Amino acid sequence: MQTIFSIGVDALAYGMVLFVISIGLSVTMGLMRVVNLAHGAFAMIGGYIASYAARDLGLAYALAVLLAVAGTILIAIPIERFLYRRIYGQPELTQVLMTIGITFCVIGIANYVFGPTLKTIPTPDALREPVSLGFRTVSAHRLFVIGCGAAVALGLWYFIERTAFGVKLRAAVDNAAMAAALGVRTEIVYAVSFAVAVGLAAFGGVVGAELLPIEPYYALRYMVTFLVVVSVGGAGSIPGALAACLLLGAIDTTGRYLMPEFGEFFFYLAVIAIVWLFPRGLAGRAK
Amino acid sequence: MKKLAFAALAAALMGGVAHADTIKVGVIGPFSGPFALQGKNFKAGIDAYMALNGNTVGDDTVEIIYRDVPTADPAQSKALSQELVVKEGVQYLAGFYFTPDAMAATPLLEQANVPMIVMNAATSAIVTKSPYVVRTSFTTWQTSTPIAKVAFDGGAKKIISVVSDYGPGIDAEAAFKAGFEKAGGEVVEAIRMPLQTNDFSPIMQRIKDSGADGVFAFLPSGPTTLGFVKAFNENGLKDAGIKFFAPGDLTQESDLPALGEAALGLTTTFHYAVSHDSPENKKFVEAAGKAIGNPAELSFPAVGAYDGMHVIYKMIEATGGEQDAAKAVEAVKGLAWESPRGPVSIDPETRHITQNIYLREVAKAADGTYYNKEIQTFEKQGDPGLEAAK
Amino acid sequence: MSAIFDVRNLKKMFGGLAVTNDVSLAMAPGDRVALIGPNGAGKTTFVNLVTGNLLPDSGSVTLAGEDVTRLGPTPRVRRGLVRSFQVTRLFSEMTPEEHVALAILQREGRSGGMFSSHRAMPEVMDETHALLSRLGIAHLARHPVSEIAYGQQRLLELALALALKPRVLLLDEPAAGVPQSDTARIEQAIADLPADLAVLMIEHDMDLVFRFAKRVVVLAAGEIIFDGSPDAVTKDARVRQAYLGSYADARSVA
Amino acid sequence: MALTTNSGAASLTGGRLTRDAIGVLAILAVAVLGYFLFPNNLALLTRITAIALLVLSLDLVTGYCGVATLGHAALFGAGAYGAGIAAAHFGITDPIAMLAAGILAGALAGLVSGAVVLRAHGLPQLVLSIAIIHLAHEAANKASGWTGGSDGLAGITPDALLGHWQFDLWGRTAYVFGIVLLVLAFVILRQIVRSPFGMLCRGIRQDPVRVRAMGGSVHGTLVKMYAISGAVAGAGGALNAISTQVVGLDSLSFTLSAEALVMLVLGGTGSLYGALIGTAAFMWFEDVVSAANPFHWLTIVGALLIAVVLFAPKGLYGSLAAVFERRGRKAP
Repeated sequence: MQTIFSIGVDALAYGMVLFVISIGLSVTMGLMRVVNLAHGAFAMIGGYIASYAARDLGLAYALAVLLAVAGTILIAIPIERFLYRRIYGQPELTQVLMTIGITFCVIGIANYVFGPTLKTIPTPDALREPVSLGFRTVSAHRLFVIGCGAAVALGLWYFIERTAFGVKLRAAVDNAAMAAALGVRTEIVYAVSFAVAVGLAAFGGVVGAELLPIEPYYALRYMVTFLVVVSVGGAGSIPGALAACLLLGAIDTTGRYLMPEFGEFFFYLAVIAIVWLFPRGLAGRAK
Repeated sequence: MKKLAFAALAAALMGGVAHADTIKVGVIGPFSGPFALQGKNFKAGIDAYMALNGNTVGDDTVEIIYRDVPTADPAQSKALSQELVVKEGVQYLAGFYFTPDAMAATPLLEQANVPMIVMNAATSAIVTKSPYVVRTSFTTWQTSTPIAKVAFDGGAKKIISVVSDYGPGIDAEAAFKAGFEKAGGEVVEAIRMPLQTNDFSPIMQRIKDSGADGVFAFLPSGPTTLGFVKAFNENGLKDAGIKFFAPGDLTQESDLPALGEAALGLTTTFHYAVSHDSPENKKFVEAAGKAIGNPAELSFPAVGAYDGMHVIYKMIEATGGEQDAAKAVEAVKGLAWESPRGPVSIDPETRHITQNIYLREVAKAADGTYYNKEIQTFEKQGDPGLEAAK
Repeated sequence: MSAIFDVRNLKKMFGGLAVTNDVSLAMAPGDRVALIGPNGAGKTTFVNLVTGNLLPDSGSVTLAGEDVTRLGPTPRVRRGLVRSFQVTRLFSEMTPEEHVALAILQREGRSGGMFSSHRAMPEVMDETHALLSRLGIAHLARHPVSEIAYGQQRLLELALALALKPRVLLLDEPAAGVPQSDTARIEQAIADLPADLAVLMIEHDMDLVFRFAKRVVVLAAGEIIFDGSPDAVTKDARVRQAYLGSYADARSVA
Repeated sequence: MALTTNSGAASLTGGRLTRDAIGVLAILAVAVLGYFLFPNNLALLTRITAIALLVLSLDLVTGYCGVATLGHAALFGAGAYGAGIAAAHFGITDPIAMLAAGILAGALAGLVSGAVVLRAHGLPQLVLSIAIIHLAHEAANKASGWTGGSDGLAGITPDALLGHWQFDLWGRTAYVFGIVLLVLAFVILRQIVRSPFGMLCRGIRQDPVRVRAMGGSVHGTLVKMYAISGAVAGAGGALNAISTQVVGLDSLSFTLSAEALVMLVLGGTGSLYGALIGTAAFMWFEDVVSAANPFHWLTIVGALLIAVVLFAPKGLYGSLAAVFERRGRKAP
């Protein structure tokens, strides 16, 4: 029994880490219809900035997180302006080619600037303490990530469903021409959404760095995982992404506990089963 | 048409031999991609050796040609080896970070009349694939066997083994099990986990539930080791007094800054620590550190490459620059020298390096950096893996 | 004459709402029937049920004596039940010639051939070009569809349907979206359809309906409220009610 | 009327045949040129040939049928392991027999992955293909008794080709073998893509609903195409196994799948020439850049991909063809 609880906690924590890092991709893919394979690259940029700020400049963790998000968005602005704007509405394969190209470049540059070694982001002592849950201990950082995941989910849901901007965004997504005719400046809507997505990527990259450490190949190494959870959830759906992350997190964690030697099989067989049952993702909208 | 091609080819080949005053060495390694750091270490080791010993042997100038195989890709490795031999006319093939890459090139050696100097790939069987293979690195068996004795002597009687599910991991599991059971201990459980594992918490839960009083772990050096060691601490295994044993891949020097305090006190056995205290090593670390740019990135592949160059220089010396693989390999059988890692020799029978294996503990230096502190030496270790395979 | 196409008591519910309620409709070879009805009457659902894109909750669809109720769209097509689309659905990168040839080969079960080419099959090419000439678009045979005018694309849709040699043809607003100048061509093509073919046309344009149909069926709120001659339809009280109830302007049926 | 169309058709058929002949001649010319320009680099050229077969095969499902996949290396790897296992475990060392084993294994893998991948569309489809390639990779890693696991499958020693030509260090036999294979595949595929079946596939890519309304079977056709694609990829895998005499897990990797897709999009989808040009351009570029600067070539390759999207959005061949077409139209 204790073991089941224990695995449950691990599963929840892992699922939330996946959620925090992937949700930004759900925004770009679901709402902006861009297959953004460079999502991991932005998460990695966030991680590097936070690492530099916290470790080399000695700034506080919270400040480093803020800097990472702001810095990544700043870096992303010209990339959006000059590159992404060219691929909105283009065929998926073109988007794949472009974003893989961007990913390669970011990896090469990161390798050149920061070197190939792992970079850590020192966390404050409070997050490093193990916390006792009665039946086991879990690191405070894990609880922090779970909290972050919940906060991001709620905040994003509010942003998209309840704010004026969210209305414009959904209108622009459903029918860009119509939205433009109604006076919505779709270019700005897209730019802001992109910034939000990139900011979320950076945030996820930083708070998830304990599990997915920052190094130049981060951008490619975890890309598939991000892509999978977002698609399984149904791109563009926050509840869907959350459900997919928790479900896949649980399957992955349980699989690795019960039969670690077949760990990969569990995860991907689950993916096939889910897509088989829900060909448009867990929360996929009917056409 | 065919004849013409032959002629062109022959001319090209002859050209390579006739101008023997430049001897080319082809080095295959991961110079880009996720393992670029290890390739960088190859280059640093080679550069260091040539900086300290000059780039000439007798009248001959040694030239290194690098070829990139970013991840294990035997077909690409073979194609590039072939290109190095046929097009560049290299007299020596060297490098090889991954076992499959080395294995793929071995069938070429005899026909090409080229010796292969393996500077890293650590599966025992490589040297058996061709009589022209010499290895100056280590094998997983070689570095994993002594830790079994350390574990048993340290009081651990029940051990759970946790390895990454691929060739080297399985080697490590077998080596440890053999060593530990011979010493009288019991491996209560052997877990193989996928290479792509991000969250090690469930594994830690397994370790906890197994009731073992120690864990033996093998993971390839790189980002996953960080997650593993952190999970070990965070899940309270360290505090519960579970002992941790591993070969030194897990605490390679270039990962230590990231591992930081989490790794403090971890005991590993390995053939080389950058901190090794000897005049040879001081010289080596200084030169290799300069070559690599950032000395913190220096790690074990550099010393494999450094000693590999030593072997190649000896081979060139023995053959007088002529292309004669058999003679070259013969010349280094039994060769002994003082390497930065300590005294080493080439076993005349296996052509694998006999060396000291050190027990080390991750410690904090006065300047706040972390290093592998050598605390015990197992002298003149051969490769038990070849014995086991027999 | 026995019915080639027989729909009996067809029923489909969407969440408690009967979108198609007990609809029966039989057609004999050579019939020219128009199906009309105000917006939301359930015409699209009816077409989807008949063509096999939707499964009915109850009722049956019989084609030449064979019950096809449970068959998917493809087997129905192969049995001679062919439809055209309200909005043109064509392969934008292919030419009319390729379209029609593909349809002919499909009809003959030869579309899986891998080591032949339709251009090397004289009989297929002849039939293709005969069909394209009949519809007056032979001169466009080798232009990509994306480059030809919408009216001509509608003609090509007809050609495709004909190439399948249907026994029952469902025409879903064949003249929709076509500029005035081209409608005559399309009407002509419809008038020239093979005499033994049973044609069911779903249409809004009442002029076209009156010129084409020998029989008019009116669908409203999922039920057939009228089935009779074109002359009688405008006088029917229920029809007037159905249309006037939803349209202020009665001229559309007048 | 009928007469004139017939003769028109005949001359057009003739025209297409000539165009195919030109294609074959172009491949042969490049091959011969490669042989003489890089006589010492035949191993690389053979590898390009094998990958070209993979990219051609990917073009069949992605370019002609519109199926998005990032798991196509599963078919290539199946061919490689099929040929390799036949040689290493069953003593089938005749290169032609090994090739047949590879083609068969590839076609089977094509059937299986086709059946799975075609279940969904768009992004979920992409994810299914990713799942397949990872499962295949893991399975091969697990079955190390058969596949050699992560150490690679060694001990593949093909006999001399037709009992005459040895697969030797210089790789001439392998190269010629590969080019013959490529030309054969090209000719067969040219025929298939313009056959009624190929037309049906193109139709499915453009509008599956229309195909169904014509009585065409969408799923069945695509699965068939997947099997053909598997046979072609399997031939590429077998060529790789025969020429390098080793098969590694990388041949079943996501990386190889993604690279193949990049090469295809680079060259231009939906055209066999695009697939060939994309492969040759990418691999040549990668070889040159990584030899010139193995430490930072990734940045340059990334920049190339971005440049292609910006300046040649239809891919190298597609954009080139578009330019010529425009010129051709301007001329009377």
